[in-house]
Amino acid sequence: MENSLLLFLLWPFVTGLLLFLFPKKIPLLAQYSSLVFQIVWVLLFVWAIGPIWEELSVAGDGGGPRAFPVYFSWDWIPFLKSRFSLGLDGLNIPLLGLNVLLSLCLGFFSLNKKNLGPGYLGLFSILNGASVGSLLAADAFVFYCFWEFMLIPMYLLIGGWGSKNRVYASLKFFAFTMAGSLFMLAAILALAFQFDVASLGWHDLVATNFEFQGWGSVQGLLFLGFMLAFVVKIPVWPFHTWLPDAHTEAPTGASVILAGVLLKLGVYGIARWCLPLFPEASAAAAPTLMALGCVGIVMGAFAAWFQTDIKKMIAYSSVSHLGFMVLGLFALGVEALQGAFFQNIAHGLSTGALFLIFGIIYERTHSREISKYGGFAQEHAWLATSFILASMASIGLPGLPGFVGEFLILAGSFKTFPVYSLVALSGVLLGAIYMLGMLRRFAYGPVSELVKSHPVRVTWNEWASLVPLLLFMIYLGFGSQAILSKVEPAATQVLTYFR
Amino acid sequence: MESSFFDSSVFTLGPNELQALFPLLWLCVGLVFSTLAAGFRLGIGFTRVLSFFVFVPFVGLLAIQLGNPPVAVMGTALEMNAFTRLVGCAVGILALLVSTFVTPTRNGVLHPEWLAILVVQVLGLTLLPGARDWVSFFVYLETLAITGYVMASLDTDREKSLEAGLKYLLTGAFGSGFFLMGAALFYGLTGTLDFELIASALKSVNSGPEKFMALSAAILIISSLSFKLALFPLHMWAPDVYQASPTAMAAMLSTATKISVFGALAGIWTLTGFSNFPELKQILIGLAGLSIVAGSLLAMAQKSLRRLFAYSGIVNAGFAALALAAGPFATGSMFAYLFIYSVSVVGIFALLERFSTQLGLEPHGDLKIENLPQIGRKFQGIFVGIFAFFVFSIAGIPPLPGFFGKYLILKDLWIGQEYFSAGLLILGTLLGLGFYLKILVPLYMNQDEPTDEIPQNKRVAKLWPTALATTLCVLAAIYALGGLSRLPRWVETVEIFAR
Amino acid sequence: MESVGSPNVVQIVLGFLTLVTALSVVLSKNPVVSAVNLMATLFLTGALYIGLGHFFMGAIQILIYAGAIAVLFVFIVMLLDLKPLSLTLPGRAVSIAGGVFVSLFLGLGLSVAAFRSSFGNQGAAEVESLASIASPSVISLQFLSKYHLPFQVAGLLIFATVMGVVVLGKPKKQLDQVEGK
Amino acid sequence: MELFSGLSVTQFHVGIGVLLFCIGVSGFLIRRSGLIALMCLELMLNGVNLCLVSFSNLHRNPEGASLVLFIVLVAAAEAAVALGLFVAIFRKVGTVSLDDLRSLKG
Amino acid sequence: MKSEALRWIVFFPLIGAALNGLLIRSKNPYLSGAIGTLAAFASFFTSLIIFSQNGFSTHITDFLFTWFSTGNIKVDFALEVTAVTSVMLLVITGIGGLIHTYAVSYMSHDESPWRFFAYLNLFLAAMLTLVLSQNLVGVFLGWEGVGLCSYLLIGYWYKENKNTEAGMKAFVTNRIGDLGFLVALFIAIRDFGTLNISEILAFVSGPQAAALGSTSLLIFAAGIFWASTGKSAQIPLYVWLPDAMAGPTPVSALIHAATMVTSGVFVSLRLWPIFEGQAQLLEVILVIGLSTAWLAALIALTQRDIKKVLAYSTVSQLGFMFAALGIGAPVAAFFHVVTHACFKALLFLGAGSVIHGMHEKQDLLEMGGLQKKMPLTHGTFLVGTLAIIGFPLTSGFFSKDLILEKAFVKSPVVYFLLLGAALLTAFYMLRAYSLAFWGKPRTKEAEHAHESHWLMTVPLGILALLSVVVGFFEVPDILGGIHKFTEWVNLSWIGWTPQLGGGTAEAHHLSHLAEWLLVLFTTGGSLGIAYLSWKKFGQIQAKSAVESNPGFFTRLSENKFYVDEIYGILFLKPLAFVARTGSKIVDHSLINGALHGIKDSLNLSGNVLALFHTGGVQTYTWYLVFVAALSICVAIFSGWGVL
Repeated sequence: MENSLLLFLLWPFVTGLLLFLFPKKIPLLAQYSSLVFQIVWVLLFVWAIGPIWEELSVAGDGGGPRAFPVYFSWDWIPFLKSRFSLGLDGLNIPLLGLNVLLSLCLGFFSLNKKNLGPGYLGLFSILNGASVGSLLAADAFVFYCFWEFMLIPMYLLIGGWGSKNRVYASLKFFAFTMAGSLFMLAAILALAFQFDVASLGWHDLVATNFEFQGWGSVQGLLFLGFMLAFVVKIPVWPFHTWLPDAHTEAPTGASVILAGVLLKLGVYGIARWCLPLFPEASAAAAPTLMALGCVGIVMGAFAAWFQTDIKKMIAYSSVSHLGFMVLGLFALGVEALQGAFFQNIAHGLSTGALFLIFGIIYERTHSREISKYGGFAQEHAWLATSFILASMASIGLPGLPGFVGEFLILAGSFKTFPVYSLVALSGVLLGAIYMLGMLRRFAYGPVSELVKSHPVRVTWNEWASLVPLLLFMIYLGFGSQAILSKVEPAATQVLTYFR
Repeated sequence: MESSFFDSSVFTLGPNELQALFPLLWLCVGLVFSTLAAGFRLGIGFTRVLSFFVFVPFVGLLAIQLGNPPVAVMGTALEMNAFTRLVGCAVGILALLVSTFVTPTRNGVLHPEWLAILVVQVLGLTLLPGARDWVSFFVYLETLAITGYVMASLDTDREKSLEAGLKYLLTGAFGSGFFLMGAALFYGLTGTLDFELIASALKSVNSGPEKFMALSAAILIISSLSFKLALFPLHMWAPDVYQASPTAMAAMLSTATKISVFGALAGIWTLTGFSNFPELKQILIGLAGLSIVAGSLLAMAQKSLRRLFAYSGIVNAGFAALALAAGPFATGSMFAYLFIYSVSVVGIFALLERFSTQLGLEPHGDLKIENLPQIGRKFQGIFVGIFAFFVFSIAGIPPLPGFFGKYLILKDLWIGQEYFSAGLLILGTLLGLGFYLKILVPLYMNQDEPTDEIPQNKRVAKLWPTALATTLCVLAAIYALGGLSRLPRWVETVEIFAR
Repeated sequence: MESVGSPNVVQIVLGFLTLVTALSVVLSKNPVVSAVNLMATLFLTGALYIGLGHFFMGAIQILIYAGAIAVLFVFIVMLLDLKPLSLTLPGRAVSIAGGVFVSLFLGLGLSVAAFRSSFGNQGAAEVESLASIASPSVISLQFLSKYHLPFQVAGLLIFATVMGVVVLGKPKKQLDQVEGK
Repeated sequence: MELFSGLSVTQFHVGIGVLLFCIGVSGFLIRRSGLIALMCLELMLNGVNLCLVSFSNLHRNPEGASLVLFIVLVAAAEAAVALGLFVAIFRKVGTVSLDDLRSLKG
Repeated sequence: MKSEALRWIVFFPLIGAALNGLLIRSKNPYLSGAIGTLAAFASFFTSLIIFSQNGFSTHITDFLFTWFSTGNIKVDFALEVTAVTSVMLLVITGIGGLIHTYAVSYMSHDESPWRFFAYLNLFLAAMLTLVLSQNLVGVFLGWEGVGLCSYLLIGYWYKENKNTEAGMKAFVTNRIGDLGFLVALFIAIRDFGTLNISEILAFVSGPQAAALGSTSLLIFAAGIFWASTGKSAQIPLYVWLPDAMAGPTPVSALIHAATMVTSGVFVSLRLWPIFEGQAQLLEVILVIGLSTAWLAALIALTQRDIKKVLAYSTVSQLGFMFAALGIGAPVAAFFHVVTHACFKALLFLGAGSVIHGMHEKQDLLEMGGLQKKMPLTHGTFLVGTLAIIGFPLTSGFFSKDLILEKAFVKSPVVYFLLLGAALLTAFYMLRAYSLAFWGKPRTKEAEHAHESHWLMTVPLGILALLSVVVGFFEVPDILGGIHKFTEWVNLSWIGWTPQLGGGTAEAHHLSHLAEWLLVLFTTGGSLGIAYLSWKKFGQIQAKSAVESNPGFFTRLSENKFYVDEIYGILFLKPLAFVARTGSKIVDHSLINGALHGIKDSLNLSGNVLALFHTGGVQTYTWYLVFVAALSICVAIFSGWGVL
């Protein structure tokens, strides 16, 4: 268990560095090796979680909730009160799975692409390592290290392989996220050196009681410090403006990982760190954050409605959808929390698929203007069908996973904060408006000049990258219980801190 | 002293003292050889090898003595304690790194005297933190300063190098004048030039004209040393000097001087009782804050890379000054930070030299940001990656070495309850993104522009020194990172020094 | 000579002459005049040292400073054949005003610090005779004991300086001849 | 002379030293010629020396005098390097006016 | 009682959809059509078997798997058949099968018949899920699923923007309604603690419901009703249905006439015990049903597109059904659902046949005199027309009469209002019929019209037969008194007391004489109006005869009372304006503007600071003096209290 987990974490770093050394002249070599590495990584993932897979849906000792089990621990910098410890539970395993799946798909996607050389693949692999690291971390300092480190490969991926306005977008991404996380750094520092905590390990922190009497008090400030990092990453309105730019300019792979993994880390971070550590503050902040989530849902949808750029529209739809997750997190009920985590996976799959499909098209047409498209369904029926399927999943059509997530979130938050839930409902409607509006202009209608002049031949590897996502999407539409049952003990555990 | 090696009525030199002096004596031996090399006008390759011969044993000798108890050599002239030795090691390592990529000037000419001058400078740098009276302090300070003036203007073929040397000299000498006035005032106030005696005399100075005189003296000394450290607004010579001096020399001047002078200032702060006056601390924090903010802003406005890194150095000096102001307990962090920073900067300068060589610019040329796209296009490979490694490290992204340095300082500021300083540091890190990322943009983000072939086979032979230096810098940085586990010991040794 | 009590007439006159010559270093257009005035200042300072009873220091001052360094200045001024540069130019008014202003400011601060302090009343002066500190033997013994290490280092410093000056002063042609490849 | 009767010998000499220092500073700041700036530097050091000597006299302590000697030594070394630089620069640029040596800025 | 056969009712069409849509994708319309039709009929026969084996005495259930379950939300994927459901099943699969058959020929010239049949089968699967599901989330799954299929099928000919716009309008309008459904679901989760329909009904009748207060129940029922106004095209959300005629005609017949649009009535019926208790809500439903019936009928009077006439007729008839619900006569409403399904499907298919014969021309004014060219179509269309206007002994006669009778019992005012709508129906239906089949051919297409393929006419015949026969399941007492249908449907609510909804259980009966009078009055009025209409429109020879000088009312009616435009001005445009400018102002101007402001001011201040860096040594040193002097003076003077 220890070894497999550590190996699973280190593998992408090692292979990433290895990939840098591959010859630039023969991208194919790097691409295929990268694919092999990814496949091995998937196997490592299975190996790592296999032993505990069955236990996940079981509640903890004595029928109680299941605390975050730590499977690897190394006393790396004791004087910073930090242990390099990694844990696995229902909260992070689904996200890890999503990460592994997406990166495998992108491994296929990258094949035979001339411009995706060893540099790209290496950075990609390292990005995977960092995101997996922050998911696994059971120590605040370790978490922060991975969390921040993620920025570097992502920055370089957006900036190095993005489209025209990439420099602006990558800088904005980096500055925004780093500005947020520096507050978390301060909070971690305060945790370590201002309070009598044994270590920065999750269990020690959770066992510590921070006094809460308003926002100027200890717990309030610590909570705000952590939250700022997470709300920027999620991103919660009004910290969201980096996302449309980053998504728009990023290369396909980076967009997919950004939507599928990075944004989810914000949600995960809140559930893992903010809620259990600072329950009183979380409860006090819940109405505000839910309100922000609602504003995000509505404003994101509003903005998506009138975008002329397809990727930007999808990005704004992410803003809207992530508003749902914030709503779910702070409804502080097990249904809503479960919903938020399920929506994580669902949104990762659907938006990932959207970006992937559009990436395939964009590679041929080099245009993101909706107005230049039209009648794509006639040009490539399969791809258009996949696009429609992913869009439908995105707007929460029952039978596809987005519905289960949104439904649980809304139903759960309706129990505690009916008004917010009702406001958020408008997102369901607006989602249909902007998504279908885009589909109508993109896939239907007469075939446009652009589509006519750029025939799309989808290669086998692109299908290989897309089909697993679609299959998972369809499977999860009805097989939601497979994930929900694993998440439930962990989600319940988070809520035990709210007395 | 029963078994003194050299005994006379005038001074004594016990075996401990001799042993403590041994590394320095070795430097003198090295000076002899390097003078001979200069005299015989031996080529650059020979002097490089010679530099290894000089500095490697020097560092080694200091390193094996690290754990030895402190030795006062000849009374107050020099205290060889762990911190002095640490600084010596650091400076020696930097000198070694720098000598590996010393490059001939435009006409293939290099004054072979550089090694001799460098050796004398290392001597001064090593001695400075060990001085325990103003006389020795002044002599050591001038030793490193005057050799610095010569080093800055070593490229006598270029007007800019001479101009830089002259500016350095005039400003430096002017600063020395201030320093001396301060020392004189102390002398007048206390009747002694020994730190310890001054401190005990100052203990009774709490109010009245004496206090003002002590304050004035201290302010003169601090401002002149801040001048050496290039804190805003006393920084202005630094960008000029770092821009126009020979690359390797600029690397040495911008790093080693900081380590040594900061170490010395930390000593003065406690040993001469500066810490009795909270006003001085405020002045230092004020200067540090100005350096951080204004340095960042100025760095954003730069076009020349070396100027940019000079301003980055000003910002980083500000960070170190914050640690200094926090109190002696932060000295260890300050040292660790400065060392990691220095190694990274030397690596960056080596890479700049390499890049300008590859682009066919003149040696020691001033690489502009607008030249970088060509580098990115042509040489995107391991060295560009290492460049990014250094830049991100200085920017303070975990888990790169620079982050840990910064984190240590932050930690100490926090423990010392210097929240304002901690805020400044965080702000500075954020502002730093504004220019660090700007450097990477042209390197990584200009892929689609057409490439023009640059004949590089001719120059390959000359690239190995920078490659070697870079590699060594990476190793040193990673060693510093790996040496984190030893940091408590470093801190401990520094605390002995501070006592 | 008394070191405690008021300054005598000679000291006052010498002091003022020092200041006047120093001012004329700053204010004269012609660098040669400045250099000569500098020499005078250094000489007068030496006289002040002597007036304080520091004969050895006075001698060193006059011999080395006034005699060697200042002459070096005159020599260089002549060598470079510098033209007189007028002090005031329209564009420099601000910098001159700024320079004078901060100097006055600094002078004010330093003088206040110096004059308000009571170091004139410390008792050490009565205890030891002046000879015990001002004699060449005392000073040179310090160089051999307490300040031996700085003294040695200063030697290395001079050595490095010499090398540096050699490097700087070497004309380009000669360089090319020696090492040009 | 009554003006100075309130001052001790030390105070007077220290005063002269401080004033010399400040004259040097102002000269350094306002003169254009690099050589004269260098001379002003010597003035500053001279002012410091005067202070040190009078303090040494006051405290009956030889350390100040030792420092003066070191200062003289270092001033000489600095002057030597500076003059060497001036010669080199003059050979290249034809001037030692500090106003003309402004190619590095920003 | 459990039966695994139940799932196959859903699976057959699903398999058909998968075969057509994913695996075979045959361009041969007969192959694709055969798969689709077989799947539909397989479902039909499975339904029949279940119907015949079990009757309706018990609820048949089939548990498949747990869909999702957490906290107190537990959603199984489980099916359940009650009496209402089984009738609905037969309607859906039976009529669906016929329409599939019809479509084989109708779509034979299409480019991708496989896609059409895949969608159609998918629709069937969704619709069957809707009616079969044991819990409300499953119902919602079907609810949205049919919405999706409707969207896909309306926009089936997606090359034309008009069609896809209509599809999108349908989907979005339905989503507005669905929000109500979701709210109802949330209420059920929060207050009832279950989503299972039987459990909800049990809960509502139990003691906890009383403790809960009536608000929850009201909101729940209102939510469901709001959703129904969307799906079943009532005011205010009916606007999508006429546009939905952009889809192929079989789609209009199946989805937008026979099945999907009645699902609102169906769901209300399944949850009837809850509705029953909400008197105010029933009033609202009645008002809305009545107004819809009138408004749609008024608009239908002047429409020129044959499908539009039928579409508005559908809306109007749906209004009848909701009015019946509002009166408190669910069985009457449901009976009308069934009969309407038959004759409206017939009418649409007939219209499709006409359009087919007319080479895709839909304008009534361009037709004329088709009775000779298309005798079979004409005959069946006539049957459908008679059924819808309530010609004695057709199904429409019985079902409409049942509703009117209940209305009269409730209040004569309601009766007369409904009667008015029925008279309008007679007028516009005869107008359409006469314009299409009587008079002289007014265009070339009409002259060259031809009868359709037998695959189209056979279903027409069967439907015509059904349109007549179905009515006899529920015959008023005065005509013999058959109450089979009421008995069946009432079985759905066994265990629910008080027994309700049935036509026989009313508190006070009308006397036979009154009933006779009512029937005669209603029928006579309808037939009279129908005759007038036929006289007016039956002899029109040229297009221009109708087109000349429309009056105020005609113009209003032709333009659908400008409802779309009013909605646009009232809702859509303000919302779009807020969305567009709001997002622009907030995201672009405020947030990004502030960020760019910060960035620019940083850069600017950097450049300004650089100006201080003049390159002169004196400047550099000046700052040293300045800092030292300032610090010293500040330290000293502040220490002395001067500063």
